Amino acid sequence: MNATFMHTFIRPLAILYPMAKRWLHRFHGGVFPQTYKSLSLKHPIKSTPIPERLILPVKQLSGQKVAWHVAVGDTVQKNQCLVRAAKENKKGIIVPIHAPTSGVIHAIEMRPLPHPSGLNALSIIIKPDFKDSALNNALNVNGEVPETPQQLKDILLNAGIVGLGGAGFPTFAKLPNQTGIINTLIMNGAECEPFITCDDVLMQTHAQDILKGAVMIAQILGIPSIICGIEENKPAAIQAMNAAAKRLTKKTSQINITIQTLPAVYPMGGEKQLIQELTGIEIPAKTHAIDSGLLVFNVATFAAIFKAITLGEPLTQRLVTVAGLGLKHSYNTYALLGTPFLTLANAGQPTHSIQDPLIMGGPMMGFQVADNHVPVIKTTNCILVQPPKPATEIMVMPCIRCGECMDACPVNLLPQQMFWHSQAHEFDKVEKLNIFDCIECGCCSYVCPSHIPLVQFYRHAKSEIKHNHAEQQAAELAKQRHEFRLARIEREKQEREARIKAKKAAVKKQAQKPSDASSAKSAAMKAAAARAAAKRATQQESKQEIEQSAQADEISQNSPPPLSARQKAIDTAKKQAAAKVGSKVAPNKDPRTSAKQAAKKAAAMAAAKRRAQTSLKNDSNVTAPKTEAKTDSNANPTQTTEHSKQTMNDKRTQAMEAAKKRAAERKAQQESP
Amino acid sequence: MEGWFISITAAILIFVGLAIVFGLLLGYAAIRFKVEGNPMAEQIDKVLPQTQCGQCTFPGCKPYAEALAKGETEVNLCVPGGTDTMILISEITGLEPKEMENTEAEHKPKETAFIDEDVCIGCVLCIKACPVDAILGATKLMHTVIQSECTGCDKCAPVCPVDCIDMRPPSVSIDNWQWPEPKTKLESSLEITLKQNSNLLIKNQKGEIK
Amino acid sequence: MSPLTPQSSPLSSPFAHNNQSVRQLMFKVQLAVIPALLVHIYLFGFGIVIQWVLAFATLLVVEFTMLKLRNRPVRPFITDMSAMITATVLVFCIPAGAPWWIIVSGTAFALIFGKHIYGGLGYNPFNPAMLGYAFLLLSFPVQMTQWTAPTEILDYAVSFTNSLHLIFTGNLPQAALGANLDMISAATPLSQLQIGLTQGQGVTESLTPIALEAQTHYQNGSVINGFFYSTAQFFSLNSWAWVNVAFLIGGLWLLAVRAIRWQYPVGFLSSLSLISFIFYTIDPNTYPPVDFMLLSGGTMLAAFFIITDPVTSSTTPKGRFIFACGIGILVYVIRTWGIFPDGITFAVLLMNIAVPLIDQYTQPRVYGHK
Amino acid sequence: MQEYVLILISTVLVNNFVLVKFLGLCPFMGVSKKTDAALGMGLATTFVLTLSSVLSYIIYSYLLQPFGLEYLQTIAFILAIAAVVGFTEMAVHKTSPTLYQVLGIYLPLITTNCAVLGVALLNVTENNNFLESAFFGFGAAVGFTLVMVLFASLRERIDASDVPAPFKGAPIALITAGLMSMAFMGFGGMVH
Repeated sequence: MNATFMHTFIRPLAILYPMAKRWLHRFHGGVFPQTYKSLSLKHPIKSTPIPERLILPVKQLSGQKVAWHVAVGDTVQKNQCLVRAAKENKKGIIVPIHAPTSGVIHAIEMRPLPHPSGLNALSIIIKPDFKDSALNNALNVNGEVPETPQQLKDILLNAGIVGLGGAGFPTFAKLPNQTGIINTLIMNGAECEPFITCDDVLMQTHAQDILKGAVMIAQILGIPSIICGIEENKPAAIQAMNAAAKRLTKKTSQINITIQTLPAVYPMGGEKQLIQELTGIEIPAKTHAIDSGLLVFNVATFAAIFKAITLGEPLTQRLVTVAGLGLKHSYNTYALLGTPFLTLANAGQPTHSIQDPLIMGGPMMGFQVADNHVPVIKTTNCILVQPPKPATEIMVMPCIRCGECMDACPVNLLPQQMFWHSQAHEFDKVEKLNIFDCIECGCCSYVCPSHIPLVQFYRHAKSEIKHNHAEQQAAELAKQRHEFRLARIEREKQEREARIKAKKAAVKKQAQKPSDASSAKSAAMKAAAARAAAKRATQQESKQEIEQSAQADEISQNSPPPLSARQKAIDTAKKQAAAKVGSKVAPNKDPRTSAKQAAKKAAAMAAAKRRAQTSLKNDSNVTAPKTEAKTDSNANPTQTTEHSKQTMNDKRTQAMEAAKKRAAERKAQQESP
Repeated sequence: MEGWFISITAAILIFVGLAIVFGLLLGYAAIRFKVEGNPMAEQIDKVLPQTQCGQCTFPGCKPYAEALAKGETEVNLCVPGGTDTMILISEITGLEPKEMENTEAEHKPKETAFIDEDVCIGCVLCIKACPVDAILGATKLMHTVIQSECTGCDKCAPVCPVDCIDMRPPSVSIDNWQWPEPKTKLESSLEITLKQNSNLLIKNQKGEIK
Repeated sequence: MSPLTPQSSPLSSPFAHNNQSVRQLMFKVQLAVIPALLVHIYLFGFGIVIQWVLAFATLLVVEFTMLKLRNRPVRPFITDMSAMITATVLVFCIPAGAPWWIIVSGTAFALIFGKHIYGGLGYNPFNPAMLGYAFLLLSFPVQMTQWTAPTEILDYAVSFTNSLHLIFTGNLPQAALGANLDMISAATPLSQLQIGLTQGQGVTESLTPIALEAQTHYQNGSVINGFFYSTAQFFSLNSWAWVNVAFLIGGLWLLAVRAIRWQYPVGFLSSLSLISFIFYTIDPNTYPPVDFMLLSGGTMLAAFFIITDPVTSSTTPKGRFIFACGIGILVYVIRTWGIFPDGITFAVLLMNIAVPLIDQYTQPRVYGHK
Repeated sequence: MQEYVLILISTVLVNNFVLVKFLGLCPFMGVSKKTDAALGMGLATTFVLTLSSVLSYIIYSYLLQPFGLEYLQTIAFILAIAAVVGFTEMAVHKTSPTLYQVLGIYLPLITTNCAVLGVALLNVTENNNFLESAFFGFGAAVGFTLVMVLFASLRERIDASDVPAPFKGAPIALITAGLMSMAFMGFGGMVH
């Protein structure tokens, strides 16, 4: 149906039936909260002084290392790189951090993060010198547009650019490696959260920069069309962007730039919702926009990209909206990263002294910070200052299944059912209702007549489901490891039995050949008699020699039970840790294990054969290596006993003695040939 | 006299006949639908927490599952699994659910073993005790626990001669932080009411009144 | 609860709300009943007001006691007005002149067994008002069919005091009308039809008295009567149909303010129309016409006020439609072949049973899923 | 043809064995905690009921009646039912071990499900012929399955409700069953 017809028809209808506005956009649901955007729009961009201290949290993911470029006490200049991901990280999704102003590294310590948990993170504290002396072209760019995607990605990584819309995913990691994969570049100018105007202001003032940044990316990645979606409640921004687009199109005719006006509805700024609105494409579940040939960035990200490519400036400041009903003077400002929230909030003439937690982000998706001194980070688009809560709060009523939340959900979930099962802790059912498609936009809670904190229920359910899955996997792993261990113990038992059997057989044999035994005994007992052994060795066939060398190998490789057990445990542990979950660790009937077992058995047989030629005492020593006394009494233990003793010794002194003795024996053996 | 006799004979014959027919049918079914192994043990093993802690007095989770499948033991012996596991077991086996004897162990957060590496003398006793081979180390060398593979069974701590192993809950970081379950205003107002009658009522986790 | 859950809980987003509440929603539903109430008073006398006051008093006592027993906060749950709707619907279902203990026991049963025993608001699987009505219908069938005749048929308006007397003593005062209960009671169109059909009459024949009522009355007197008369002539509406029309008006307003969803009335009325149209076309002498089906008994009350109860109906869009269609078909089946003249109660209860299953199999397609 | 349809409607809805005749309440309460289990139980019962209904008809009219042994019908029917249940149990154990686990003790208890014996005996009293017996048994079983599944899904919902402590579990289930039975009275008088 004709869009303009729809508009002319539905607009008047919306006066009678407000929810008719939902028919104006393509995605399901949505809500229309009061926006309060004029609060901060009526003032120009305010300049705020450099704060006393800047706090720069270093994002550390488990298992990722960072390389420090500075230490406490160092003097730094603006734009200087402070810390970046260490080279050895395979998944380098940590972007570098640059100094937002010149000064001294005051400390590197734990500070609270702007995160709902209020947890601490390692942070660099800079004491500014208020000179703000900057490194020019800190990124070493030549001002030219890079030619390959890889070059572009390098610049973006070095500039520390992340998505400035909210999620904060590193921009370079989002880009494809080849040209021609993306067919549409989408600029997200839909700022649907109430109160926030930073993107609006940026588009009004820097439309040219934003579009140039977009055109650069389009040129490098070979993207034929750029669409910019802006909501209809930002007429000034639409005008500025249209003007800039007209100017640019003259220069770059091969790229098609469209500025599209969108209906004002929350959450239009959600990536998937914006894509659906602009292109009609639904991103299939568990895939990303890039898999559908789309690339989406916030307008502020484009401006930052433009600065990085042309001026070599890293991301050290951003436009932040400081607004709220608790302020007399809401404003937008270029805030240095690391500026404490409270400093910015106090600059807006609060109506009351700020006691309640400030909110980072808008009222729909923001979160309360645990400490009002947390710093501005790259994803801080808004600091919301709300007046103190009234004493009487509305009580949470039970869910009456009215379905308002379902009608408001932009991804068409069943929030009421998800809540029902979350509340009853039936998390498997919650998962079946596709809870992981929930974007936590807050529409459901916004419309809930029972005032249920639905989003928090989903967040809890999500983490609980993840936790349960992890536990299941851990249990599975533990089961496999336990079974493997049991199999190993069983195998060792069998091996021991086999060895004992072999030995018994050997003893019998020796009993039948006493002369041989005595000669072997003498050979083993006396160093001098080694010559006799050598003589016998020469007499023996070459085959025997090979066998003996194999035996030596076996000894060095396959040490007796306890040590081998531990080594194997270590091996498997390492392997399993590497293979991690999912990869099926073969249980006891592993071909590798059985091969080893076979090898061991063969080796044991070989050992038995060999032992048949060595002394009886020596044999008995091998069978009962635990008895220290015997080891001591043994005049000439071979290397086999040496190993077994080593493993079985627990007491230091005994080990020392044994070592001494072994040294002596080795000497003797070396002498013998 | 005669009719009476015939009717008795007929009845006996008919029932013998029926019995033979049904007996043959069931006999055939027993051969045709013979089931190998005991799938129940497998199923029970799946719901057990696999800590291999041996608190059930069996050497591991699997032996306990097998014993349960044979109906040789009680359903309430799995301490780490707690009441939830007990209920699952009773549902699988069809045995009557029983109260857990050791209730204080329930809802105890999962802990993992830590070895104080300064104290460790390298005796390998804990390595031998570990049911899942999660401890690394060699004789007279310091040992360490592979955290991701420790089940928290607490078998290593008692055997340590120098008491260098203790069980610690996992540390909270941004990566594993969880949103808490919201406390609705209804529940909090309930709590106030309940506090007033606290000598009469006990409130459990979900806000039900016992 | 996992060990990673911190002790102090942060408040989650969103920090904004559209200021709607359960109470407002219920209040809107309550308001929408007023047209029907006024029409009912005008056409059937003040009996319904007395019944309503009785029901209200009962609900206050029952709600207070149950909430205290269940140890739940009393004020927010008594003022949420959900019990009021239950009571109001029940009042419209029972005869206006029924003895006082009918409405009292019905309301008490509805609230105790229909609602509080399942955990109160939001948890009850059965529509409480319909449970209460079914309980009354099965326990006191005689009293429940003593319908007051419309004022116009009687040519005599039962006064307020007479109604009071009737409700509390079960009879009219000696002074009025020779105190014959039968004189003021009459069969509703649906029971009229049922009686007629069982006596071997055709549909038109059975409904003649009702049609006459619509045609011949409202002649005398005031402007309102004139209005009723002219429209009644045009649409051939009887008194019972008038009440239904009033419910329809209130219901349309509810739809406009989004207090109820369109799937319920549309699904219910369309399925009921369709099935009655089919059977009427097959045999017009045995099966009543569509407009009769839609404007008799509690059809409009059900379409906009009973089946729209969100707690006990299906909650998915498709599910709501299926739920409503199911009720429409069951209503027709029970009205036509069952022993109860109006099948709405049982149709609603039967579909209530099926709600969890309907919900399970009518999940909408989630964004990004095929 | 019409009479078979009527038998089906009558046994499934109007004279539902569980909610109107109150037969087979043991599995109705016992296996209705989970919808899957209820469906499995319903299907197993459907199989047993249909088969035993036919089998008991055959035994009655070809073995007992000709020899005037009608007085032995109960014993003979129980014998037939037990055999069919035994057979079903083995078949389910082999073909669907999970269902076998889920049904647990209730599978052999189909033997003592009074609905099964009830159908066999009612066939005799109502003088049903072979096909009528089959339809009667099948309809009864479908009605049983239907209310089992509906009841189980309701119970799953009630389990997550804030039911007052004294009514948790079996009491509220029994009340719900009673109310369901009330709702089924709406079908009253349709088919005799």
